[in-house]
Amino acid sequence: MKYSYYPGCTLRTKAKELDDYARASAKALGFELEEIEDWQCCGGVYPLGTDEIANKLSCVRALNAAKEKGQELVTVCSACHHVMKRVNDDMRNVEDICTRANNYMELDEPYKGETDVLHFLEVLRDKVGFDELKKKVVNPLKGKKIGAYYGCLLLRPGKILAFDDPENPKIMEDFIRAVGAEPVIYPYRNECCGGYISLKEKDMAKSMCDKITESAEGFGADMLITACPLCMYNLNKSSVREIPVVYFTEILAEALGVKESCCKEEKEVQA
Amino acid sequence: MQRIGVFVCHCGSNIAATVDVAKVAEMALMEPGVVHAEDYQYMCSEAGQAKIADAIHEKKLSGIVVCSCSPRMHEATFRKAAERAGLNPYMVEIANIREHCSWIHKDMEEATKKAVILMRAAVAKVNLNTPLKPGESRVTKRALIIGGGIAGIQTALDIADAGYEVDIVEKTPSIGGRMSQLDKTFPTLDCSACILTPKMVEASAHEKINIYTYSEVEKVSGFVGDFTVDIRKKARSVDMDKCTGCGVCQEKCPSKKAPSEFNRGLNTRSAIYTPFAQAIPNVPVIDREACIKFKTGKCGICSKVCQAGAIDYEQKDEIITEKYGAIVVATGFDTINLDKYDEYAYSQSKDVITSLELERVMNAAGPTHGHLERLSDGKAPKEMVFIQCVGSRCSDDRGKPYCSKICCMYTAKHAMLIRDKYPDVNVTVFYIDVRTPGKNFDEFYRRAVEQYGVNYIKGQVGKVIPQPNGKLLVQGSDLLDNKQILKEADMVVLATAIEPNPDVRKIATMLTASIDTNNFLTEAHAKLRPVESPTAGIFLSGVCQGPKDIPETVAQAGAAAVKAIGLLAKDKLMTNPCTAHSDELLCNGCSTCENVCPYGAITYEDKEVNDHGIREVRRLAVVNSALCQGCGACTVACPSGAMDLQGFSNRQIIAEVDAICR
Amino acid sequence: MGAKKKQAEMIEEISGVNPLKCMKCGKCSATCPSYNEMDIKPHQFVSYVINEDVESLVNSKSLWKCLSCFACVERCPRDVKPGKLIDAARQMVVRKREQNYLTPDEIPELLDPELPQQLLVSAFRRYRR
Amino acid sequence: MQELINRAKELLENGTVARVLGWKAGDLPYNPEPAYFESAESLKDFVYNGFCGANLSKYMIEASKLEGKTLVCLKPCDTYSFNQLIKEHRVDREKAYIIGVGCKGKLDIEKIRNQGVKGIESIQGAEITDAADELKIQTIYGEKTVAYADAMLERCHVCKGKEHKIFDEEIGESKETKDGERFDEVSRIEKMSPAEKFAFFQKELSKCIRCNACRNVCPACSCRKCVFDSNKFDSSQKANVDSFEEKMFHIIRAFHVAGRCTDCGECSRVCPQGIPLHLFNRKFIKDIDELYGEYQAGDDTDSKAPLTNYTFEDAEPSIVGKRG
Amino acid sequence: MSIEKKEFKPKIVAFCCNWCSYAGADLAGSSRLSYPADVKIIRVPCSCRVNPMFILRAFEKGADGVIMCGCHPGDCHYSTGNYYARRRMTLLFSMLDYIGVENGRTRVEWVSAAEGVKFSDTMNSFVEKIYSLGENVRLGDLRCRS
Repeated sequence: MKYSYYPGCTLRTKAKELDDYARASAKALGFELEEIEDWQCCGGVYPLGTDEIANKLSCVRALNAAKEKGQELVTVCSACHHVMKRVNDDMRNVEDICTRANNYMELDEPYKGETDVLHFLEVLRDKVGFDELKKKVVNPLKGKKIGAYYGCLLLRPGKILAFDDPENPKIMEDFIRAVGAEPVIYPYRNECCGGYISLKEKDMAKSMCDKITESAEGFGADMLITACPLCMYNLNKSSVREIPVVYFTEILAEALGVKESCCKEEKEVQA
Repeated sequence: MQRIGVFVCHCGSNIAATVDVAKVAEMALMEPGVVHAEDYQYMCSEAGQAKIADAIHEKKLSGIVVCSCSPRMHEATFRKAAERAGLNPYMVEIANIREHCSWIHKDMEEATKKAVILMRAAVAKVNLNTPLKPGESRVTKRALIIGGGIAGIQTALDIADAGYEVDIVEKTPSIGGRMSQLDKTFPTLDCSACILTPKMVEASAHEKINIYTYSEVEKVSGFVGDFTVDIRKKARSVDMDKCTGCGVCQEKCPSKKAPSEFNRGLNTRSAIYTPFAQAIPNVPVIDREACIKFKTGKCGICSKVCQAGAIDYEQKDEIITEKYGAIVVATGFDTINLDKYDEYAYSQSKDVITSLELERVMNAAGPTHGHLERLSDGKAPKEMVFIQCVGSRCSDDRGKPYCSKICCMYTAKHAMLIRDKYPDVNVTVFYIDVRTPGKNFDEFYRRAVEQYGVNYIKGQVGKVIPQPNGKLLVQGSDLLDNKQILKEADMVVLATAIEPNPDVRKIATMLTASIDTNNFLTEAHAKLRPVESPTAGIFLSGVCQGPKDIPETVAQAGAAAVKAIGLLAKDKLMTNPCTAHSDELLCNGCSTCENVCPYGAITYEDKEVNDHGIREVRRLAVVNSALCQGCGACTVACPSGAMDLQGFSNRQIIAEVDAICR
Repeated sequence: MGAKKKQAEMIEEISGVNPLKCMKCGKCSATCPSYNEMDIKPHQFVSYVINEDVESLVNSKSLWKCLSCFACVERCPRDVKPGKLIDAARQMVVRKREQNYLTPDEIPELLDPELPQQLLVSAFRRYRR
Repeated sequence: MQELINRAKELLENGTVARVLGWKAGDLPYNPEPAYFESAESLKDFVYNGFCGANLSKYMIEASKLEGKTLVCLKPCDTYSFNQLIKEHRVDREKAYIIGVGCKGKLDIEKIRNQGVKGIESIQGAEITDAADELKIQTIYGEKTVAYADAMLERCHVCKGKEHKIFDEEIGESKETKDGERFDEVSRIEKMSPAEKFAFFQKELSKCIRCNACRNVCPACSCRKCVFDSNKFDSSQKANVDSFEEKMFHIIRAFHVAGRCTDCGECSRVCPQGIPLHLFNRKFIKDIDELYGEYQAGDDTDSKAPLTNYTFEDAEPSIVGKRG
Repeated sequence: MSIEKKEFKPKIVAFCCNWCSYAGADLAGSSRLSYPADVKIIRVPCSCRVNPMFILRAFEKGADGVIMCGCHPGDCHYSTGNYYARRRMTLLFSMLDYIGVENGRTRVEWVSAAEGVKFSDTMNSFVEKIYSLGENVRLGDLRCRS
């Protein structure tokens, strides 16, 4: 199975490991992530104004590239996923945006939201299947108590992202179970980490992340997993707590036994 | 040529303020066939009706057009007036210049123009009207009540007391409904069981009332006065006649893990069970999904311990077919599913419960034997938070757009009862508005605040956050203080929206009763016919029609009973004369109409006809006007145009089209 | 049409929000993680638009404290979307020349080695034209 | 042809049938006309050739009222109409003895004329048993040849098949003639703009002289009295040139036969003005096939017709706009 | 825009079934939910009473749009009427589209007795559509006698 893949800018640089582990895991699970050519940054946040078109075009390009290949489009970064799905929803359901975007794009055939956007976790749940994943785990993370940190971007608005129940999600918990660890459910897992506010309002972000980590630790989590580089940054940077935060792809790679090979390649490249 | 009189109603200022009524009357005189036109303040008043009668006599009118409100409102009034004056009532047509014109248009010129056109269409139609005579049909003097809650029980008692046979069909093993699950009732704090149980007993003992519990309506055919209904009596696995209700079987049943429906799943029951101690009939049923005997073939303990030999594992569903003259729907409500509202942590914490669950917790026969305690650890709570409007007044698809009406009052009741019984428990209520219209209702709510010290905070709750220490952190708004509040609570109670019983849509479809987007049955008129469905012979009782509390439900149940009695008291009904009719000379005998008739009202016969001198036997469609309901499906299906509908004939409708497009 | 009315209408147009749908339940304010940092509270946004006092809204601190976390949007029972309303106000500010909340010269001091690009691009899009 | 005549003789003589519904020669070589033959001797006038295109099913409505059985010659496509008439109780199966005659396509004299053939005296190669691919035409200007396929009726190029759906016996070989797609022309019109569509049909329908030939020949238009001739719809104001009936005749007629029309093509064949009337019927058939599943009227005698049937999941009428 | 509207006053015929849609229109009226006066309602017992002839008649007489409203599928007062109506109207509208009457001029909408808001919304959007399409091709000219 081949998917079009949109890594996004942060996965190229600061969150390289999120990307590397994702690719290695995909390989181990028997599907391929085919990177879209010449993709451009999604912008990090979805432009909320109903009159914004230009800011959505980079996404439309990527979506259309996937359409032309007849593939579903997979993202790993929460932010890219959020922006991509919402732009796609606009192309499907908002006639005005669709028309105007297509006027800019001058495609052979107008893009009308034909591509399905999938988060890597959705691929695991809906395509691979967590039961299937469980069978492929060679290195179950036994005894680890892991808290899933969803944040906002994966879940909300629930109707458009249609990712999971925005108030009581379970996809990451199911994932944690599949890789052999024990999920810790804590109430702040879908609360905001502060997002981009941490650029100018460090204290605000810090107090938010404090609440999150405190709650997770209170319920007994040894570590947190996330799909978002910015959540990772905020949680790591701002929190007074010592709880480690890792990308979900890292524990996936570890459970599948491909983590070492990943790092090796990386080292080779660096060397 | 008809001699038509046109009567334009001002409806006070309802029509006259936007439609130049005099002009409409003036224009009417220019229409073919119109020999008289006038306008008057209130055409439906006695004086207005007298004007119509006078004109019929003086001008020898053969047809009448009343330009007024909707025909659904006063068509019957004007038809009766015409009949009294000696005119066939079906020579009256209404031009709806109120609901379809004056009330929705602002510009006088525009509205008047439209009113004139609507008048013209009605005149064009009346020109082609012919006198019609209704037929007669018989009335079966027996009523069916669907649903055995307080609404159904009350309606049944009232109808039975008037001397008519009544059958109640109840889906669950016992009558009693939601009210039997309640602990106390507002605004007088009566014990619910104390006032309900006597009614249940009375219903079961009444010689005119027959109760089918654990049964469902399966099929309905026929029409007002003459419905035929199939009732499925589900296999109870217990012989109703033999069982003595001793209860030993329930005690001995080894399968005790089925969630108790009656206690809202807060505890469990045995596989053979009666829902509650005062159940009527006091005969258990075997839940075949939970029963070990049915699952594995082994066990059979209940059969062994039953001294009466009432257990019957072989029992099968039974279909009973019965005829009824009237049907009352009393299917009640349930609380909505809270899966989509998990910001309140309902599925994440046992200590977040719905109000109906709290009723069970407070009830002596409930899962905690009436002690207020946390369901997670059995500890007594110190801080209780109530959240109002959970799923009510919600315009997105998570909840319901309407106000559930009962929540403000029962929350005040709960708060008061808790403060009364457990003075050391603090009670906080987060509300959007406190709605207390009703006799002694606001006084009741004020007592909760003033006498019992319940803390009411205006603002909604955003999230309920379970804490590692087992407490619940409630994050809400205090809009009057302009603060975000974080309140630690031991228990949170959600005033969950109510919705009509999910089965009601299926039932409405069987009854061809209209139903709205929220699954509430539609009344024939919101104000004037609030307990009748637009479908003749179907009456509405209780929450199936809209949210209401117990006093309102009982009042409506009585009203529905009176309407049903009014129908059953008649020996014969006049049938709608607007039925289909086939022109023998045009009929091809092709059977197309027969295929689309939903009532089986069309049959084919070989008949001799005289077609302009040619005598021959032809296969012809014959309409049974007692069965025909006048939908008109056949008229369009008929390729030769032989089939036509009286009162809505092809020529009449085409005349209307022409008048509008003129 | 008055300038004030025009501004209010512009907010409604950019956001696609009809403020009249609000029933003033306060669930947005009960939900907002930035509530304490805001001078105008989320449930009040609609009133400012209805009362055509967009000026106060665009000058408020709240504009720069909203995280666009969509919790208010998700939980609003009336589909009002206060988060979109405040973003529209923000757009009205940053779309004006020289009104960016974030200028390139302040960036270097805000940076640190681990800071992900995502943060910068997000902030740029929310704070700048 | 001789085989057909011999068999008809036999059935008449042994009393199986009381009469034979067939053809006799017309005044020109290309216009044979339907005729009854009640004795073996009269069969000497019986003809059957490529110009015998008319669908004899409709004649069986009247024939069903006569004493005894009537032998009728039906082509494969005519048998659909006969089935449909049985379904509608218009013909009596017991009163018919159906000989399914083979078909190698029926001829259209206009097609021949359009190839510049004038002054026709005789035509060879149109006989049913003759497998000739060419027609030899004697004209006052000498002999001309026209390929058989080029002289065929439009309907034969999109033939439904050469299987008789109902018959007592079959005589004569058939030959596949289908070389086109039935709905191509409909699809072409569907792609036009509203103005183009209107202009197209306005041009075609303006040729109509209301001779009623289409209606009279149509086996589905078998009403005792046509709605256009009754006053049930105020549609019979013959005097009024501007009347509803005049304008809407063909659309209404097409709707009346929708789901019942077998697409026998007689309407277009008989139209003296050459209006492609089958385009209306085929539009309905195409929509029915696409929206409610393939349906061929006359395939059987008991299935429910599309317009007297429904499913809960039927497409909403808005689909018309969405299909583009 | 307003000038344009003055010039073109469309004729719009709405067929409403007695049990649901006519009642829905009444509710729109009693709730004072306005829609343009161009719409004129004809009451029929059921959507299945609407003969395609009526609609063709309306267009031939110069209607610019025809809308038919009935009970929601499954809720028909006569159980099945609207299912037949749905097929008839689908085929008729398709035919009208085929002969050049834009599909926007014909519509079927299911409106229950409780949906006053939907009724008025539907009429508003339908009238708006008719305005955008402008005057109808006169079906009366479909067959001209020159």
